[in-house]
Amino acid sequence: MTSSPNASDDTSPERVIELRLPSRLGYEKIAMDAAGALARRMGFQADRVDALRTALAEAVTNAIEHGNQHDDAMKVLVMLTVRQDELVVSVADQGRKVLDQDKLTLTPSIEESFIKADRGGWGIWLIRELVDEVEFTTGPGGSNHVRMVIHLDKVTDGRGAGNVGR
Amino acid sequence: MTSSPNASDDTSPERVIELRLPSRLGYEKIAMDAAGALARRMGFQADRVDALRTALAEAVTNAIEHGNQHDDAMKVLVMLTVRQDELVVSVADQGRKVLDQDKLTLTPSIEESFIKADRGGWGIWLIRELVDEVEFTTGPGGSNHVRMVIHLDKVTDGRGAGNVGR
Amino acid sequence: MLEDELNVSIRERDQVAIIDLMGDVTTFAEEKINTAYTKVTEIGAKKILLNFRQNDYINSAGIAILIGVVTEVNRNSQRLAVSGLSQHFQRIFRMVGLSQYIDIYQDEEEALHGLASA
Amino acid sequence: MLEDELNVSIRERDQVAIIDLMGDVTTFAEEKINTAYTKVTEIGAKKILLNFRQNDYINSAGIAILIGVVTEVNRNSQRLAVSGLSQHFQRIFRMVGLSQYIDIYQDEEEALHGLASA
Ligand SMILES: Nc1ncnc2c1ncn2[C@@H]1O[C@H](COP(=O)(O)OP(=O)(O)O)[C@@H](O)[C@H]1O
Ligand SMILES: Nc1ncnc2c1ncn2[C@@H]1O[C@H](COP(=O)(O)OP(=O)(O)O)[C@@H](O)[C@H]1O
Repeated sequence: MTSSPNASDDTSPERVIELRLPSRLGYEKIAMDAAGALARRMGFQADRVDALRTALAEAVTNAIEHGNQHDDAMKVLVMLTVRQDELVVSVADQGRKVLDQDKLTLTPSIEESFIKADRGGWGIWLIRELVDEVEFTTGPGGSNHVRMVIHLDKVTDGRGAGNVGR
Repeated sequence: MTSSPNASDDTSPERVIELRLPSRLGYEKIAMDAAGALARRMGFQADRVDALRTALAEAVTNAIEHGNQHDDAMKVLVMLTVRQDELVVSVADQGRKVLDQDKLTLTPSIEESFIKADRGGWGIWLIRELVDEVEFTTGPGGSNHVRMVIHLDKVTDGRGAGNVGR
Repeated sequence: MLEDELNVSIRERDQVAIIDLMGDVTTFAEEKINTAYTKVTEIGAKKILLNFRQNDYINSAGIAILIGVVTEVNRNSQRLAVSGLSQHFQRIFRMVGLSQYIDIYQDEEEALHGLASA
Repeated sequence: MLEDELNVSIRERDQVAIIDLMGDVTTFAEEKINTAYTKVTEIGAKKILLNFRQNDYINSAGIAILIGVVTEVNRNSQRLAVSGLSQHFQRIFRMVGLSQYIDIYQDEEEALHGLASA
Protein backbone atom coordinates (compact mmCIF):
# COMPACT_ATOMS: atom_id res chain seq x y z
CA MET A 1 0.00 0.00 0.00
CA THR A 2 2.86 2.37 0.66
CA SER A 3 4.67 1.90 -2.61
CA SER A 4 3.64 4.07 -5.45
CA PRO A 5 2.39 2.08 -8.42
CA ASN A 6 2.96 4.80 -10.95
CA ALA A 7 5.70 6.98 -9.54
CA SER A 8 8.40 5.93 -11.96
CA ASP A 9 6.60 5.59 -15.27
CA ASP A 10 7.47 9.12 -16.21
CA THR A 11 10.32 11.49 -15.53
CA SER A 12 10.01 14.52 -13.30
CA PRO A 13 8.73 17.16 -12.84
CA GLU A 14 5.76 15.54 -11.23
CA ARG A 15 4.54 15.83 -7.69
CA VAL A 16 2.48 13.36 -5.75
CA ILE A 17 -0.15 13.95 -3.11
CA GLU A 18 -1.25 10.92 -1.12
CA LEU A 19 -4.57 10.58 0.59
CA ARG A 20 -5.54 7.69 2.85
CA LEU A 21 -9.18 7.25 3.75
CA PRO A 22 -11.06 4.91 6.06
CA SER A 23 -13.23 2.37 4.25
CA ARG A 24 -16.50 3.93 5.14
CA LEU A 25 -19.05 5.30 2.74
CA GLY A 26 -19.16 9.08 2.84
CA TYR A 27 -15.38 9.45 2.95
CA GLU A 28 -15.20 9.15 -0.83
CA LYS A 29 -16.55 12.71 -0.77
CA ILE A 30 -13.34 13.93 0.81
CA ALA A 31 -11.27 12.40 -2.00
CA MET A 32 -13.69 13.91 -4.50
CA ASP A 33 -13.43 17.37 -2.94
CA ALA A 34 -9.63 17.25 -2.63
CA ALA A 35 -9.03 16.06 -6.20
CA GLY A 36 -11.64 18.46 -7.55
CA ALA A 37 -10.03 21.43 -5.82
CA LEU A 38 -6.61 20.36 -7.09
CA ALA A 39 -7.88 20.00 -10.66
CA ARG A 40 -9.51 23.42 -10.47
CA ARG A 41 -6.29 24.98 -9.21
CA MET A 42 -4.38 23.25 -12.02
CA GLY A 43 -6.61 25.09 -14.47
CA PHE A 44 -9.06 22.39 -15.56
CA GLN A 45 -12.41 23.67 -16.73
CA ALA A 46 -15.47 23.22 -14.52
CA ASP A 47 -16.96 20.39 -16.61
CA ARG A 48 -13.70 18.44 -16.51
CA VAL A 49 -13.41 18.96 -12.77
CA ASP A 50 -16.95 17.64 -12.32
CA ALA A 51 -16.20 14.63 -14.50
CA LEU A 52 -13.12 13.82 -12.42
CA ARG A 53 -15.07 14.27 -9.19
CA THR A 54 -17.67 11.74 -10.27
CA ALA A 55 -15.14 9.25 -11.64
CA LEU A 56 -13.05 9.38 -8.49
CA ALA A 57 -16.07 9.12 -6.19
CA GLU A 58 -17.10 5.96 -8.07
CA ALA A 59 -13.63 4.44 -7.86
CA VAL A 60 -13.29 5.16 -4.14
CA THR A 61 -16.82 3.91 -3.46
CA ASN A 62 -15.95 0.66 -5.21
CA ALA A 63 -12.75 0.38 -3.17
CA ILE A 64 -14.73 0.87 0.05
CA GLU A 65 -17.65 -1.40 -0.84
CA HIS A 66 -16.05 -4.14 -2.88
CA GLY A 67 -12.25 -4.09 -2.51
CA ASN A 68 -12.25 -3.41 1.23
CA GLN A 69 -15.68 -4.88 1.98
CA HIS A 70 -16.68 -1.91 4.16
CA ASP A 71 -14.00 -2.85 6.69
CA ASP A 72 -13.44 0.46 8.40
CA ALA A 73 -9.88 -0.39 9.41
CA MET A 74 -8.81 -0.94 5.82
CA LYS A 75 -7.55 2.07 4.00
CA VAL A 76 -8.21 3.38 0.54
CA LEU A 77 -5.14 5.02 -0.94
CA VAL A 78 -5.67 7.82 -3.42
CA MET A 79 -2.64 9.20 -5.21
CA LEU A 80 -2.84 12.48 -7.08
CA THR A 81 0.07 12.98 -9.45
CA VAL A 82 0.40 16.50 -10.75
CA ARG A 83 2.14 16.78 -14.09
CA GLN A 84 2.65 19.71 -16.38
CA ASP A 85 -0.14 18.70 -18.72
CA GLU A 86 -2.20 16.12 -16.89
CA LEU A 87 -3.50 14.91 -13.59
CA VAL A 88 -3.17 11.24 -12.74
CA VAL A 89 -5.46 9.92 -10.04
CA SER A 90 -5.04 6.40 -8.79
CA VAL A 91 -7.10 4.52 -6.26
CA ALA A 92 -5.93 1.38 -4.48
CA ASP A 93 -7.81 -0.82 -2.06
CA GLN A 94 -6.55 -3.72 0.04
CA GLY A 95 -8.02 -6.41 -2.16
CA ARG A 96 -10.37 -8.35 0.09
CA LYS A 97 -12.26 -9.02 -3.09
CA VAL A 98 -10.75 -9.51 -6.53
CA LEU A 99 -12.09 -7.34 -9.30
CA ASP A 100 -13.48 -9.57 -12.05
CA GLN A 101 -11.97 -8.69 -15.39
CA ASP A 102 -15.32 -9.11 -17.10
CA LYS A 103 -16.78 -6.29 -15.01
CA LEU A 104 -14.45 -3.86 -16.74
CA THR A 105 -16.11 -3.69 -20.10
CA LEU A 106 -19.77 -3.89 -19.18
CA THR A 107 -22.04 -1.47 -20.99
CA PRO A 108 -25.12 -1.22 -18.83
CA SER A 109 -28.43 -0.17 -20.34
CA ILE A 110 -31.28 1.55 -18.58
CA GLU A 111 -33.82 -0.76 -20.23
CA GLU A 112 -32.13 -3.77 -18.66
CA SER A 113 -32.02 -1.95 -15.35
CA PHE A 114 -35.79 -1.56 -15.41
CA ILE A 115 -36.27 -5.31 -15.25
CA LYS A 116 -33.37 -6.28 -12.98
CA ALA A 117 -33.51 -6.46 -9.21
CA ASP A 118 -30.01 -4.95 -8.96
CA ARG A 119 -30.06 -1.63 -10.76
CA GLY A 120 -26.36 -0.96 -10.04
CA GLY A 121 -23.38 -1.60 -12.25
CA TRP A 122 -22.97 1.94 -13.57
CA GLY A 123 -19.83 2.87 -11.65
CA ILE A 124 -17.06 1.42 -13.78
CA TRP A 125 -18.86 2.42 -16.96
CA LEU A 126 -19.13 6.01 -15.73
CA ILE A 127 -15.44 6.08 -14.86
CA ARG A 128 -14.57 4.87 -18.34
CA GLU A 129 -16.82 7.47 -19.94
CA LEU A 130 -15.67 10.43 -17.85
CA VAL A 131 -11.87 10.35 -17.88
CA ASP A 132 -9.36 10.45 -20.72
CA GLU A 133 -7.51 7.30 -19.75
CA VAL A 134 -8.34 4.51 -17.37
CA GLU A 135 -6.51 1.36 -16.41
CA PHE A 136 -7.41 -1.37 -13.94
CA THR A 137 -4.61 -3.47 -12.52
CA THR A 138 -4.00 -5.85 -9.65
CA GLY A 139 -1.30 -4.87 -7.22
CA PRO A 140 0.72 -6.82 -4.67
CA GLY A 141 -1.47 -8.79 -2.27
CA GLY A 142 -4.40 -8.71 -4.66
CA SER A 143 -5.18 -5.02 -4.18
CA ASN A 144 -7.18 -3.44 -6.96
CA HIS A 145 -5.80 -0.33 -8.61
CA VAL A 146 -7.68 2.07 -10.80
CA ARG A 147 -5.56 4.64 -12.59
CA MET A 148 -7.35 7.56 -14.20
CA VAL A 149 -5.85 10.38 -16.23
CA ILE A 150 -7.29 13.68 -17.34
CA HIS A 151 -5.37 15.83 -19.81
CA LEU A 152 -4.98 19.54 -19.42
CA ASP A 153 -5.72 21.39 -22.64
CA LYS A 154 -4.51 24.83 -21.79
CA VAL A 155 -3.72 27.71 -24.06
CA THR A 156 -2.87 30.19 -21.33
CA ASP A 157 -1.88 29.97 -17.69
CA GLY A 158 -4.68 32.24 -16.47
CA ARG A 159 -6.78 30.76 -13.73
CA GLY A 160 -9.77 29.26 -15.40
CA ALA A 161 -9.46 31.69 -18.28
CA GLY A 162 -8.50 30.85 -21.81
CA ASN A 163 -8.67 27.10 -21.53
CA VAL A 164 -10.03 25.41 -24.59
CA GLY A 165 -13.09 23.30 -24.10
CA ARG A 166 -13.35 19.62 -24.81
CA MET B 1 6.27 10.13 9.82
CA THR B 2 4.10 7.07 9.39
CA SER B 3 3.05 6.75 12.99
CA SER B 4 0.04 8.67 14.09
CA PRO B 5 0.82 11.11 16.89
CA ASN B 6 -2.73 11.46 18.09
CA ALA B 7 -4.49 8.28 17.11
CA SER B 8 -4.69 6.81 20.58
CA ASP B 9 -5.45 9.76 22.79
CA ASP B 10 -9.16 9.14 22.55
CA THR B 11 -11.39 6.14 22.12
CA SER B 12 -13.44 5.51 19.01
CA PRO B 13 -15.59 6.42 17.18
CA GLU B 14 -13.14 8.59 15.33
CA ARG B 15 -11.92 8.30 11.78
CA VAL B 16 -8.65 9.48 10.37
CA ILE B 17 -7.84 10.81 6.94
CA GLU B 18 -4.17 11.14 6.09
CA LEU B 19 -2.79 13.51 3.52
CA ARG B 20 0.85 13.60 2.43
CA LEU B 21 2.07 16.58 0.47
CA PRO B 22 5.35 17.46 -1.24
CA SER B 23 7.26 20.27 0.47
CA ARG B 24 6.58 22.84 -2.13
CA LEU B 25 4.73 26.10 -1.66
CA GLY B 26 1.33 26.01 -3.30
CA TYR B 27 0.55 22.50 -2.09
CA GLU B 28 -0.64 23.85 1.24
CA LYS B 29 -3.71 24.94 -0.76
CA ILE B 30 -4.64 21.32 -1.33
CA ALA B 31 -4.57 20.61 2.40
CA MET B 32 -6.60 23.76 2.96
CA ASP B 33 -9.21 22.77 0.38
CA ALA B 34 -9.47 19.17 1.61
CA ALA B 35 -9.83 20.10 5.28
CA GLY B 36 -12.20 22.95 4.46
CA ALA B 37 -14.45 20.66 2.45
CA LEU B 38 -14.41 18.08 5.24
CA ALA B 39 -15.28 20.68 7.86
CA ARG B 40 -18.12 21.96 5.71
CA ARG B 41 -19.50 18.46 5.27
CA MET B 42 -19.22 17.90 9.03
CA GLY B 43 -21.55 20.86 9.47
CA PHE B 44 -19.19 23.63 10.54
CA GLN B 45 -20.38 27.13 9.72
CA ALA B 46 -18.73 29.05 6.91
CA ASP B 47 -16.73 31.37 9.20
CA ARG B 48 -15.34 28.41 11.14
CA VAL B 49 -14.42 26.63 7.92
CA ASP B 50 -12.59 29.74 6.72
CA ALA B 51 -10.75 30.03 10.03
CA LEU B 52 -9.62 26.43 9.79
CA ARG B 53 -8.55 26.89 6.19
CA THR B 54 -6.31 29.81 7.11
CA ALA B 55 -4.87 28.13 10.22
CA LEU B 56 -4.07 24.95 8.32
CA ALA B 57 -2.55 26.80 5.39
CA GLU B 58 -0.24 28.62 7.82
CA ALA B 59 0.78 25.42 9.57
CA VAL B 60 1.50 23.59 6.32
CA THR B 61 3.36 26.60 4.91
CA ASN B 62 5.57 26.61 8.01
CA ALA B 63 6.18 22.90 7.64
CA ILE B 64 7.21 23.39 4.02
CA GLU B 65 9.34 26.51 4.56
CA HIS B 66 10.86 25.95 7.96
CA GLY B 67 10.48 22.34 9.08
CA ASN B 68 11.27 20.81 5.70
CA GLN B 69 13.34 23.71 4.35
CA HIS B 70 11.59 23.64 0.97
CA ASP B 71 13.07 20.20 0.26
CA ASP B 72 10.60 18.89 -2.29
CA ALA B 73 11.32 15.26 -1.44
CA MET B 74 10.32 15.74 2.18
CA LYS B 75 6.69 15.20 2.96
CA VAL B 76 4.27 17.13 5.07
CA LEU B 77 1.80 14.86 6.82
CA VAL B 78 -1.64 16.23 7.56
CA MET B 79 -4.00 14.11 9.64
CA LEU B 80 -7.67 14.92 9.81
CA THR B 81 -9.41 13.19 12.70
CA VAL B 82 -13.18 13.26 12.49
CA ARG B 83 -14.93 13.00 15.83
CA GLN B 84 -18.56 13.34 16.78
CA ASP B 85 -18.17 16.87 18.07
CA GLU B 86 -14.84 18.12 16.78
CA LEU B 87 -12.30 18.03 14.01
CA VAL B 88 -8.65 17.54 14.91
CA VAL B 89 -6.13 18.60 12.30
CA SER B 90 -2.48 17.84 12.84
CA VAL B 91 0.48 18.80 10.70
CA ALA B 92 3.88 17.13 10.92
CA ASP B 93 7.06 17.99 9.07
CA GLN B 94 10.36 16.09 8.97
CA GLY B 95 12.16 18.42 11.31
CA ARG B 96 15.12 19.74 9.34
CA LYS B 97 14.76 22.77 11.56
CA VAL B 98 13.69 22.78 15.19
CA LEU B 99 10.81 25.04 16.10
CA ASP B 100 11.98 27.50 18.77
CA GLN B 101 9.69 27.40 21.79
CA ASP B 102 9.87 31.18 22.09
CA LYS B 103 8.27 31.59 18.67
CA LEU B 104 5.09 30.04 20.00
CA THR B 105 3.85 32.90 22.12
CA LEU B 106 4.84 35.89 20.04
CA THR B 107 2.24 38.60 19.71
CA PRO B 108 3.24 40.56 16.63
CA SER B 109 2.13 44.17 16.21
CA ILE B 110 1.58 45.99 12.97
CA GLU B 111 3.39 49.07 14.29
CA GLU B 112 6.54 47.01 14.84
CA SER B 113 6.12 45.50 11.39
CA PHE B 114 6.22 48.99 9.84
CA ILE B 115 9.79 49.49 11.02
CA LYS B 116 11.17 45.95 10.65
CA ALA B 117 12.78 44.58 7.54
CA ASP B 118 11.05 41.22 8.06
CA ARG B 119 7.33 41.84 8.21
CA GLY B 120 6.53 38.15 8.74
CA GLY B 121 5.88 36.34 11.97
CA TRP B 122 2.08 36.37 11.79
CA GLY B 123 1.57 32.67 11.01
CA ILE B 124 1.73 31.05 14.42
CA TRP B 125 -0.18 33.93 15.98
CA LEU B 126 -2.96 33.55 13.41
CA ILE B 127 -3.15 29.81 14.07
CA ARG B 128 -3.51 30.46 17.80
CA GLU B 129 -6.21 33.05 17.21
CA LEU B 130 -8.25 31.06 14.72
CA VAL B 131 -8.70 27.59 16.22
CA ASP B 132 -10.19 26.44 19.52
CA GLU B 133 -7.17 24.45 20.69
CA VAL B 134 -3.60 24.38 19.48
CA GLU B 135 -0.58 22.43 20.65
CA PHE B 136 2.97 22.37 19.35
CA THR B 137 5.08 19.32 20.08
CA THR B 138 8.28 17.71 18.88
CA GLY B 139 7.95 14.22 17.48
CA PRO B 140 10.46 11.43 16.89
CA GLY B 141 13.49 12.55 14.89
CA GLY B 142 12.84 16.19 15.73
CA SER B 143 9.78 16.57 13.56
CA ASN B 144 7.51 19.45 14.46
CA HIS B 145 3.86 18.74 15.11
CA VAL B 146 1.05 21.22 15.24
CA ARG B 147 -2.26 19.92 16.51
CA MET B 148 -5.31 22.09 16.00
CA VAL B 149 -8.86 21.41 17.13
CA ILE B 150 -12.12 23.05 16.19
CA HIS B 151 -15.27 22.20 18.12
CA LEU B 152 -18.57 21.56 16.47
CA ASP B 153 -21.40 23.45 18.15
CA LYS B 154 -24.40 21.91 16.51
CA VAL B 155 -28.02 21.99 17.53
CA THR B 156 -29.31 20.02 14.57
CA ASP B 157 -27.83 17.71 12.00
CA GLY B 158 -29.11 19.68 9.02
CA ARG B 159 -26.43 20.57 6.52
CA GLY B 160 -25.33 24.06 7.37
CA ALA B 161 -28.71 24.86 8.90
CA GLY B 162 -29.44 25.34 12.55
CA ASN B 163 -25.87 25.49 13.77
CA VAL B 164 -25.30 28.03 16.46
CA GLY B 165 -22.75 30.70 15.75
CA ARG B 166 -19.63 31.31 17.74
CA MET C 1 -21.58 12.06 10.13
CA LEU C 2 -20.41 12.20 6.52
CA GLU C 3 -22.75 9.45 5.42
CA ASP C 4 -26.21 10.78 5.02
CA GLU C 5 -26.60 14.29 3.79
CA LEU C 6 -30.02 14.37 2.14
CA ASN C 7 -33.15 16.23 3.12
CA VAL C 8 -36.31 15.16 1.29
CA SER C 9 -39.61 16.99 1.51
CA ILE C 10 -42.88 17.03 -0.39
CA ARG C 11 -45.13 19.84 -1.56
CA GLU C 12 -47.73 20.44 -4.25
CA ARG C 13 -48.04 23.19 -6.86
CA ASP C 14 -50.34 23.34 -9.90
CA GLN C 15 -51.31 19.69 -9.51
CA VAL C 16 -47.69 18.63 -9.55
CA ALA C 17 -46.24 16.72 -6.61
CA ILE C 18 -42.86 18.25 -5.95
CA ILE C 19 -40.24 16.22 -4.13
CA ASP C 20 -37.41 18.50 -3.01
CA LEU C 21 -34.08 16.74 -2.75
CA MET C 22 -31.47 18.77 -0.94
CA GLY C 23 -28.07 17.23 -0.51
CA ASP C 24 -26.33 14.07 -1.62
CA VAL C 25 -28.10 11.40 -3.64
CA THR C 26 -26.28 8.19 -2.81
CA THR C 27 -27.11 4.76 -1.48
CA PHE C 28 -28.26 6.38 1.77
CA ALA C 29 -31.02 8.18 -0.12
CA GLU C 30 -32.92 5.04 -1.08
CA GLU C 31 -35.43 4.89 1.73
CA LYS C 32 -36.09 8.62 1.79
CA ILE C 33 -36.68 8.87 -1.94
CA ASN C 34 -38.80 5.73 -2.17
CA THR C 35 -40.90 6.80 0.80
CA ALA C 36 -41.53 10.20 -0.75
CA TYR C 37 -42.43 8.61 -4.08
CA THR C 38 -44.83 6.15 -2.42
CA LYS C 39 -46.44 8.97 -0.46
CA VAL C 40 -47.19 11.17 -3.46
CA THR C 41 -48.36 8.15 -5.43
CA GLU C 42 -50.76 7.12 -2.67
CA ILE C 43 -52.40 10.51 -2.79
CA GLY C 44 -52.88 10.08 -6.51
CA ALA C 45 -50.13 12.22 -8.03
CA LYS C 46 -49.96 11.87 -11.78
CA LYS C 47 -47.21 14.42 -12.34
CA ILE C 48 -44.12 14.29 -10.18
CA LEU C 49 -41.21 16.72 -10.10
CA LEU C 50 -37.92 15.82 -8.47
CA ASN C 51 -36.52 19.21 -7.59
CA PHE C 52 -32.78 18.97 -6.92
CA ARG C 53 -31.18 21.60 -4.73
CA GLN C 54 -27.54 22.00 -3.83
CA ASN C 55 -26.75 18.55 -5.14
CA ASP C 56 -23.04 18.49 -5.69
CA TYR C 57 -22.97 14.73 -5.28
CA ILE C 58 -25.17 12.24 -7.07
CA ASN C 59 -23.43 8.91 -7.58
CA SER C 60 -24.17 5.69 -9.41
CA ALA C 61 -26.06 4.31 -6.42
CA GLY C 62 -28.23 7.42 -6.55
CA ILE C 63 -28.73 6.88 -10.28
CA ALA C 64 -29.86 3.33 -9.55
CA ILE C 65 -32.45 4.65 -7.10
CA LEU C 66 -33.77 7.05 -9.72
CA ILE C 67 -33.95 4.25 -12.28
CA GLY C 68 -36.08 2.43 -9.72
CA VAL C 69 -38.39 5.43 -9.49
CA VAL C 70 -38.67 5.56 -13.29
CA THR C 71 -39.62 1.88 -13.29
CA GLU C 72 -42.49 2.60 -10.90
CA VAL C 73 -43.50 5.77 -12.71
CA ASN C 74 -43.82 3.83 -15.95
CA ARG C 75 -45.77 1.08 -14.24
CA ASN C 76 -48.14 3.62 -12.66
CA SER C 77 -48.53 5.72 -15.81
CA GLN C 78 -47.22 8.85 -14.10
CA ARG C 79 -45.14 11.59 -15.59
CA LEU C 80 -41.73 12.38 -14.08
CA ALA C 81 -39.66 15.52 -14.45
CA VAL C 82 -36.52 16.86 -12.78
CA SER C 83 -35.31 20.39 -12.19
CA GLY C 84 -32.36 22.07 -10.55
CA LEU C 85 -29.71 19.66 -11.82
CA SER C 86 -26.28 21.13 -12.56
CA GLN C 87 -24.97 20.93 -16.11
CA HIS C 88 -22.78 18.04 -15.03
CA PHE C 89 -25.59 15.92 -13.67
CA GLN C 90 -27.80 16.76 -16.64
CA ARG C 91 -25.01 15.28 -18.74
CA ILE C 92 -24.84 12.19 -16.55
CA PHE C 93 -28.63 11.75 -16.81
CA ARG C 94 -28.30 11.90 -20.60
CA MET C 95 -25.37 9.47 -20.63
CA VAL C 96 -27.24 6.91 -18.55
CA GLY C 97 -30.41 7.28 -20.62
CA LEU C 98 -32.55 8.71 -17.83
CA SER C 99 -33.35 11.70 -20.04
CA GLN C 100 -35.37 9.42 -22.32
CA TYR C 101 -37.80 8.78 -19.47
CA ILE C 102 -37.58 11.99 -17.46
CA ASP C 103 -38.15 15.54 -18.71
CA ILE C 104 -35.19 17.64 -17.65
CA TYR C 105 -35.91 21.30 -16.85
CA GLN C 106 -33.56 23.97 -15.61
CA ASP C 107 -35.65 25.11 -12.68
CA GLU C 108 -38.94 24.61 -10.92
CA GLU C 109 -40.86 27.32 -12.80
CA GLU C 110 -39.85 25.96 -16.18
CA ALA C 111 -40.78 22.47 -15.04
CA LEU C 112 -44.24 23.50 -13.83
CA HIS C 113 -44.80 25.30 -17.09
CA GLY C 114 -43.71 22.28 -19.10
CA LEU C 115 -45.75 19.83 -17.03
CA ALA C 116 -48.87 22.02 -17.28
CA SER C 117 -48.93 21.66 -21.04
CA ALA C 118 -48.08 17.97 -20.93
CA MET D 1 1.70 25.20 -11.49
CA LEU D 2 0.05 25.57 -8.09
CA GLU D 3 2.44 28.25 -6.94
CA ASP D 4 1.53 31.54 -8.46
CA GLU D 5 -2.10 32.25 -9.00
CA LEU D 6 -2.35 36.04 -8.96
CA ASN D 7 -3.28 38.45 -11.71
CA VAL D 8 -2.60 42.10 -10.96
CA SER D 9 -3.77 44.98 -13.14
CA ILE D 10 -4.10 48.73 -12.83
CA ARG D 11 -6.85 51.14 -13.83
CA GLU D 12 -8.10 54.59 -12.82
CA ARG D 13 -11.58 55.81 -11.87
CA ASP D 14 -12.59 59.13 -10.28
CA GLN D 15 -8.96 60.00 -9.50
CA VAL D 16 -8.49 56.73 -7.68
CA ALA D 17 -5.80 54.31 -8.80
CA ILE D 18 -7.37 50.88 -8.68
CA ILE D 19 -5.15 47.85 -8.38
CA ASP D 20 -7.16 44.72 -9.16
CA LEU D 21 -5.89 41.63 -7.39
CA MET D 22 -7.39 38.44 -8.75
CA GLY D 23 -6.26 35.20 -7.17
CA ASP D 24 -4.01 34.18 -4.31
CA VAL D 25 -2.11 36.71 -2.24
CA THR D 26 0.91 34.83 -0.94
CA THR D 27 4.67 35.19 -0.99
CA PHE D 28 4.58 34.87 -4.79
CA ALA D 29 2.57 38.09 -4.99
CA GLU D 30 5.31 40.34 -3.65
CA GLU D 31 6.87 41.53 -6.88
CA LYS D 32 3.56 41.96 -8.67
CA ILE D 33 1.96 43.99 -5.89
CA ASN D 34 5.01 46.15 -5.24
CA THR D 35 5.45 46.83 -8.94
CA ALA D 36 1.82 47.90 -9.26
CA TYR D 37 2.11 50.13 -6.20
CA THR D 38 5.31 51.76 -7.49
CA LYS D 39 3.70 52.34 -10.87
CA VAL D 40 0.63 54.14 -9.55
CA THR D 41 2.78 56.12 -7.13
CA GLU D 42 5.09 57.25 -9.93
CA ILE D 43 2.16 58.69 -11.81
CA GLY D 44 1.19 60.61 -8.71
CA ALA D 45 -1.73 58.63 -7.29
CA LYS D 46 -2.87 59.97 -3.94
CA LYS D 47 -5.76 57.59 -3.49
CA ILE D 48 -5.22 53.88 -4.05
CA LEU D 49 -7.78 51.11 -3.98
CA LEU D 50 -6.74 47.48 -3.72
CA ASN D 51 -9.69 45.71 -5.29
CA PHE D 52 -9.68 42.03 -4.33
CA ARG D 53 -11.46 39.59 -6.60
CA GLN D 54 -11.95 35.88 -6.14
CA ASN D 55 -9.39 35.80 -3.36
CA ASP D 56 -10.03 32.63 -1.47
CA TYR D 57 -6.46 32.54 -0.26
CA ILE D 58 -4.57 35.36 1.40
CA ASN D 59 -1.95 34.10 3.82
CA SER D 60 0.40 35.64 6.37
CA ALA D 61 3.06 36.23 3.72
CA GLY D 62 0.44 38.15 1.74
CA ILE D 63 -0.46 40.12 4.87
CA ALA D 64 3.23 40.99 5.27
CA ILE D 65 3.31 42.35 1.70
CA LEU D 66 0.26 44.50 2.42
CA ILE D 67 1.87 45.81 5.61
CA GLY D 68 4.79 46.82 3.42
CA VAL D 69 2.44 48.72 1.13
CA VAL D 70 0.89 50.48 4.12
CA THR D 71 4.38 51.51 5.25
CA GLU D 72 5.00 53.13 1.88
CA VAL D 73 1.54 54.66 1.71
CA ASN D 74 2.09 56.33 5.09
CA ARG D 75 5.52 57.54 4.02
CA ASN D 76 4.11 58.98 0.78
CA SER D 77 1.02 60.51 2.41
CA GLN D 78 -1.33 58.52 0.21
CA ARG D 79 -4.69 57.08 1.14
CA LEU D 80 -5.26 53.35 0.87
CA ALA D 81 -8.55 51.46 0.72
CA VAL D 82 -9.53 47.87 -0.03
CA SER D 83 -12.70 46.38 -1.48
CA GLY D 84 -13.96 42.96 -2.39
CA LEU D 85 -12.60 41.14 0.64
CA SER D 86 -14.68 38.25 1.96
CA GLN D 87 -16.01 38.48 5.51
CA HIS D 88 -13.24 36.14 6.61
CA PHE D 89 -10.42 38.26 5.25
CA GLN D 90 -12.05 41.44 6.55
CA ARG D 91 -11.86 39.78 9.95
CA ILE D 92 -8.20 38.87 9.44
CA PHE D 93 -7.42 42.47 8.39
CA ARG D 94 -9.05 43.67 11.61
CA MET D 95 -7.21 41.09 13.73
CA VAL D 96 -3.84 42.07 12.31
CA GLY D 97 -4.56 45.79 12.69
CA LEU D 98 -4.52 46.59 8.98
CA SER D 99 -8.01 48.08 9.31
CA GLN D 100 -6.52 50.93 11.35
CA TYR D 101 -4.55 52.02 8.31
CA ILE D 102 -6.73 50.90 5.44
CA ASP D 103 -10.38 51.77 4.83
CA ILE D 104 -12.28 48.57 4.22
CA TYR D 105 -15.23 48.76 1.81
CA GLN D 106 -17.50 45.99 0.60
CA ASP D 107 -17.17 46.73 -3.09
CA GLU D 108 -15.59 49.06 -5.61
CA GLU D 109 -18.56 51.46 -5.86
CA GLU D 110 -18.74 51.91 -2.13
CA ALA D 111 -14.98 52.46 -2.00
CA LEU D 112 -15.03 55.11 -4.75
CA HIS D 113 -17.86 56.86 -2.98
CA GLY D 114 -16.00 56.79 0.32
CA LEU D 115 -12.70 57.92 -1.19
CA ALA D 116 -14.41 60.78 -3.05
CA SER D 117 -15.53 62.37 0.19
CA ALA D 118 -12.22 61.69 1.92
N1 LIG E 1 -12.38 -2.14 -6.18
C1 LIG E 1 -13.07 -3.28 -6.48
N2 LIG E 1 -12.73 -4.45 -5.91
C2 LIG E 1 -13.41 -5.57 -6.19
N3 LIG E 1 -14.44 -5.63 -7.03
C3 LIG E 1 -14.84 -4.49 -7.64
C4 LIG E 1 -14.17 -3.26 -7.40
N4 LIG E 1 -14.77 -2.33 -8.16
C5 LIG E 1 -15.76 -2.92 -8.83
N5 LIG E 1 -15.81 -4.25 -8.53
C6 LIG E 1 -16.76 -5.24 -9.09
O1 LIG E 1 -17.28 -4.73 -10.31
C7 LIG E 1 -18.71 -4.67 -10.24
C8 LIG E 1 -19.21 -3.46 -11.03
O2 LIG E 1 -18.82 -2.27 -10.39
P1 LIG E 1 -19.60 -0.93 -10.70
O3 LIG E 1 -19.68 -0.78 -12.17
O4 LIG E 1 -18.94 0.17 -9.96
O5 LIG E 1 -21.07 -1.15 -10.17
P2 LIG E 1 -21.62 -1.51 -8.70
O6 LIG E 1 -20.57 -1.12 -7.72
O7 LIG E 1 -22.86 -0.70 -8.60
O8 LIG E 1 -21.89 -2.99 -8.71
C9 LIG E 1 -19.02 -4.61 -8.77
O9 LIG E 1 -20.31 -5.10 -8.49
C10 LIG E 1 -17.93 -5.48 -8.18
O10 LIG E 1 -18.25 -6.84 -8.29
N1 LIG F 1 7.29 23.87 11.30
C1 LIG F 1 8.30 24.65 11.76
N2 LIG F 1 9.54 24.16 11.88
C2 LIG F 1 10.55 24.93 12.32
N3 LIG F 1 10.42 26.23 12.65
C3 LIG F 1 9.21 26.79 12.56
C4 LIG F 1 8.09 26.04 12.10
N4 LIG F 1 7.00 26.85 12.11
C5 LIG F 1 7.44 28.05 12.54
N5 LIG F 1 8.75 28.03 12.81
C6 LIG F 1 9.57 29.16 13.32
O1 LIG F 1 8.71 30.10 13.91
C7 LIG F 1 8.84 31.37 13.28
C8 LIG F 1 7.53 32.10 13.27
O2 LIG F 1 6.63 31.45 12.41
P1 LIG F 1 5.39 32.23 11.82
O3 LIG F 1 4.68 32.88 12.96
O4 LIG F 1 4.59 31.29 11.02
O5 LIG F 1 5.98 33.37 10.92
P2 LIG F 1 6.94 33.30 9.63
O6 LIG F 1 6.83 31.93 9.06
O7 LIG F 1 6.41 34.37 8.75
O8 LIG F 1 8.33 33.61 10.13
C9 LIG F 1 9.42 31.07 11.91
O9 LIG F 1 10.14 32.15 11.38
C10 LIG F 1 10.30 29.86 12.21
O10 LIG F 1 11.56 30.27 12.70
